[in-house]
Amino acid sequence: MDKKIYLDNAATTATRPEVVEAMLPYFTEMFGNPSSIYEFASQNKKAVDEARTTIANSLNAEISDIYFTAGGSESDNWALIATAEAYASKGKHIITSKIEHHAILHTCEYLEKNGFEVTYIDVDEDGILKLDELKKAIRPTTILISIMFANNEIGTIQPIKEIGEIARENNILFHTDAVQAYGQLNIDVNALNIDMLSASGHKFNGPKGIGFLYIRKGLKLKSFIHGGGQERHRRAGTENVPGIVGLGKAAEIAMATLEERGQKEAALRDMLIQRVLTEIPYARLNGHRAKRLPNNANFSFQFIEGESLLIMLDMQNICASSGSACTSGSLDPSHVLLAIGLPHEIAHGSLRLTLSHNTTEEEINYTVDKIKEIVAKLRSMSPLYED
Amino acid sequence: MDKKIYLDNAATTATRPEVVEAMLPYFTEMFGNPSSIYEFASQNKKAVDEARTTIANSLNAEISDIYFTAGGSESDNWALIATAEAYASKGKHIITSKIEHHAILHTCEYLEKNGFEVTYIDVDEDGILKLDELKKAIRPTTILISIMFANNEIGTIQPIKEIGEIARENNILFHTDAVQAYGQLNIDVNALNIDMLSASGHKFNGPKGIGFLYIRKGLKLKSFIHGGGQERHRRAGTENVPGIVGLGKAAEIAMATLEERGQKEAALRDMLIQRVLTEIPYARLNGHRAKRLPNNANFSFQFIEGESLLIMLDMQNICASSGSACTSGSLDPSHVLLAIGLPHEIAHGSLRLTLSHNTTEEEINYTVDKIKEIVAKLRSMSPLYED
Amino acid sequence: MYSEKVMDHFTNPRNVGEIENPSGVGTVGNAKCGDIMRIYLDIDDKGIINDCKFKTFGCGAAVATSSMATELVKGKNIEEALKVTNKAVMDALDGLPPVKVHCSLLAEEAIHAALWDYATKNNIKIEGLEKPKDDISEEEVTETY
Amino acid sequence: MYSEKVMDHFTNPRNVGEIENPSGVGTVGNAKCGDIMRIYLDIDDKGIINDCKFKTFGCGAAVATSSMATELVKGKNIEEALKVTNKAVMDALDGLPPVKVHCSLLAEEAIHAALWDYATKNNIKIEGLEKPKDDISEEEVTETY
Ligand SMILES: Cc1ncc(COP(=O)(O)O)c(C=O)c1O
Ligand SMILES: Cc1ncc(COP(=O)(O)O)c(C=O)c1O
Ligand code: FES
Ligand code: FES
Repeated sequence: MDKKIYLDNAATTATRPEVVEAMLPYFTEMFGNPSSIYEFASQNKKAVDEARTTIANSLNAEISDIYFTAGGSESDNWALIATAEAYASKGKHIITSKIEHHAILHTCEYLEKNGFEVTYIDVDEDGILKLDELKKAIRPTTILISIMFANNEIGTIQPIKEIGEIARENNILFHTDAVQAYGQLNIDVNALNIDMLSASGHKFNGPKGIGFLYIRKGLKLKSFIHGGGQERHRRAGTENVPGIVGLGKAAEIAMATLEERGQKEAALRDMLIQRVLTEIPYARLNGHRAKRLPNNANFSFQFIEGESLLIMLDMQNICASSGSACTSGSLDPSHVLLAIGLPHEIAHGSLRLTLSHNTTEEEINYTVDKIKEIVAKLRSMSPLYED
Repeated sequence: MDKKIYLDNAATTATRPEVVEAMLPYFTEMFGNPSSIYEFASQNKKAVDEARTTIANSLNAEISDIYFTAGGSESDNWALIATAEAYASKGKHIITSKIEHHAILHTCEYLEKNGFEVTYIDVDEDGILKLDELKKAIRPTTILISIMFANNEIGTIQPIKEIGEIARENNILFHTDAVQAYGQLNIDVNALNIDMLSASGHKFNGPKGIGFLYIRKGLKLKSFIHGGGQERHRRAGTENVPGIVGLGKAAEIAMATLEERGQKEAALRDMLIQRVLTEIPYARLNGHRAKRLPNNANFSFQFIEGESLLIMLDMQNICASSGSACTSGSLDPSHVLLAIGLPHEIAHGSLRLTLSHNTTEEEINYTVDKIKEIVAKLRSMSPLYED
Repeated sequence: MYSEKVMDHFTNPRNVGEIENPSGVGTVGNAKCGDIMRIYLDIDDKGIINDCKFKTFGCGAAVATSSMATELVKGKNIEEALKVTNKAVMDALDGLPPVKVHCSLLAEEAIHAALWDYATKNNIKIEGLEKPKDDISEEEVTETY
Repeated sequence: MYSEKVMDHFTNPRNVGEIENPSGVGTVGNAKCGDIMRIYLDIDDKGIINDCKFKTFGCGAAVATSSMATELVKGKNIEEALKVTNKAVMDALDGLPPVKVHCSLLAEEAIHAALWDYATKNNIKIEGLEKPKDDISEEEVTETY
């Protein structure tokens, strides 16, 4: 195939042309600083407010509870660090899971160095949080539960409603990293008892470098980036107006297309899973078969190593990944795959394929054909494989 | 005049069309995640590296010492907080000035709440740092001096070379907030002994929501945003590739046009100052007459209040500001004007006009004419003014 | 930021100026922002406010509320004038941004101060009028910004 | 990320496979990443390496260095083969990214392990060859990433 087949939409997505279109006027024409008092800047303020409203509505949240950030990582850091600072007097214990993104895990490590205790809850072999462990982990000093809405590697959707209820019953704040879920799943922060939620624009066909944090009214969280009075004194820095406008537009389109897109992607994804599991020996699907994002498939192929597979797919014009993009420089096998119990050498041979609304049946079929060939070739080179 | 006259370029600038042009392909076509290993993403990695190189060269810095952030505020927060964390064992004393931007001042307050001591050095009546006070403030426990390169309200350029020497002699790290200076002044981090430097794209005709922090090789600073391994493990978050490309392009243009643009703007600015001071009674120029950014003029008009003046200018299609944009919701008079010794009611009547490369002589003349009329009108309403 | 009515009263303020030999003058300052307002009243024998003028050093909201307040008290008797609260002035202006609510207090206080001056000069007591404070203390202002 | 030579040896690896009844076999694992490499040597009476094959479970760099290493030792005598260090293999491949330097150590160690196996089987001592470790410890690898 001459055309590139992009199956790494969990790493990042193409910005939709409509989104770029919406952003453009805010670079060169309506470029004012929303904090300025002249009329020229009020259109920017209005554009920012509109984006905030769109996003609030998409979550059934209050408009003033949406705060723009530079992306998912900042949102995650803010939620954890500011909660820790604000509620340290109540307690210094935080609960999260073993399969969080590094933006959560490394922030937890940072907090551990600063006197907080963190419990990392296990997941089962399907990659679903163990609720009974969560309940047992709760202490009088627990101030925060942070569990991701859906996992970025294996796509598993966590029991957020149950976690929200547990948090509420125990009077503990609940943050969810919804960077992978927002725009793919319906989320109602009230129905789900979510107190804080992180999202990132580039994961749902919006621009890079922009995201948001939802913070339920009444929480004592202070700012993470200190300075000017932007974002109701909670997030300093001149507003990234084009980014915010693009984020709002992407959210609008994502919500309008959610059901249909999800169905279409899930159907192709199921075909992909079906073919791989039946046509390739020693292949397994990682993560729960049903409780997963509509666009995610994650496989392990025994006896082969992930990077080689990726490079060979790349040579066939197929973009895929193994583990998360931001750790692809790393040599450690995915902490998520280890958490679901895969042995080291199988965790090493994983392949993540994540679809978009543009993915076609033809692309999926071509991709499976190529995976078959490559897996066979790599196995023939593998000292672990005897046929 | 029908056309809007934008004289608030210290608040934010229009993104240059060439910059937007350079960014566009990275939204919808070359949208990959630079951390991904496939060929498709390597062009993004390359684009990011090129921008890093451009910026490093503009400062005579090492390429690997430039780290991209979401803007000036994040850069300032990072520099201060991470330095404090990394060097706390050496000491817990920080020196800064009374006229810093709130991104520095509020971060210092945050550090003060966390056990650090901060000394705020005075400026003289021209708005220039008192070097003798700086020297006296140094203690064995001082780990950082953070002094802005040029002030955002009154445009004064600080004695950075001298400060850098004092810091080096005393083995203290030196950070400078160059958000207003970068792109307007030549900066050589080696010649000036600068260890860390903050800048923000939208202040030099680049995009909003992107900036950088220069960190000299060898400093122990850790990351401020924890998570993935981006930016050599020092700044987590999927790279804002279009923003970074735009930042690089803006830096390239800013450096190429620096001399000529500065001369042109300074000439118009001098004309503006000349006319205002000779034609309007009870007017004063705030900040040093010569040691100031080429595009900055800041006036006080006795007996009148700033907001009224701004609104009336706005009604004449002139965008200007009083103090900094991000605090314009605030009622306190500018801390910078108070620091140069203005009494409260005079500080209240200040007007900042900041030019761009697009500013024309005609615009300046029209603006002065309007200021004259408006000042006269407001004075006739003022209980403080007797003519 | 401001309503049309506010902008109208700001750009074309009514009753700017001074009254020679006024029946009462009140000057108040705002502790919160340092701004200053002065109101002049001309009150006739029957206690009707025949004329009212102001001078203000303050923000757009301060100017507009001064202007509106003078309009509202003109032609009223003293009892009615006391009912021109900052709330009444704000309503007449179609509201003010939260951060600007305190500015409207200036107008109320300035009228009260001018009436107090009138009462003192004429040695009368106005029911419901208390001695004005020198300025408006922060406590009275609830801001939601 | 990888040089053209690396990509060439990765996509068309030379000498993949096994040798039946080899003179020596060495299998090493990499503690750092868990990858595994096996090298087979066919050494004749004069101590010349007539044939060399490999099997690798590892990243692109591991495959390419295996391929290049087998090419480099083929036809050499044992003494010369000992000089095929990871550095030599990397140079022959026009370099590796810093994070991948450790992968090239696999190839060097696998050759040494196969030679050790040959020496043990034939009860000879090869000058300069030490008993291979089971895997490559982290200390030996300096990474600049
Ligand atoms: C001197 C100075 N420092 C820091 C900042 C903060 O930059 P940003 O708003 O891009 O975060 C600004 C401008 O707002 C500034 O003028
Ligand atoms: C689950 C999850 N959380 C957080 C992040 C971080 O988001 P960003 O890279 O936009 O900062 C990502 C993606 O990288 C993610 O998948
Ligand atoms: S801000 Fe002072 S009166 Fe409005
Ligand atoms: S990463 Fe394991 S051999 Fe290269």
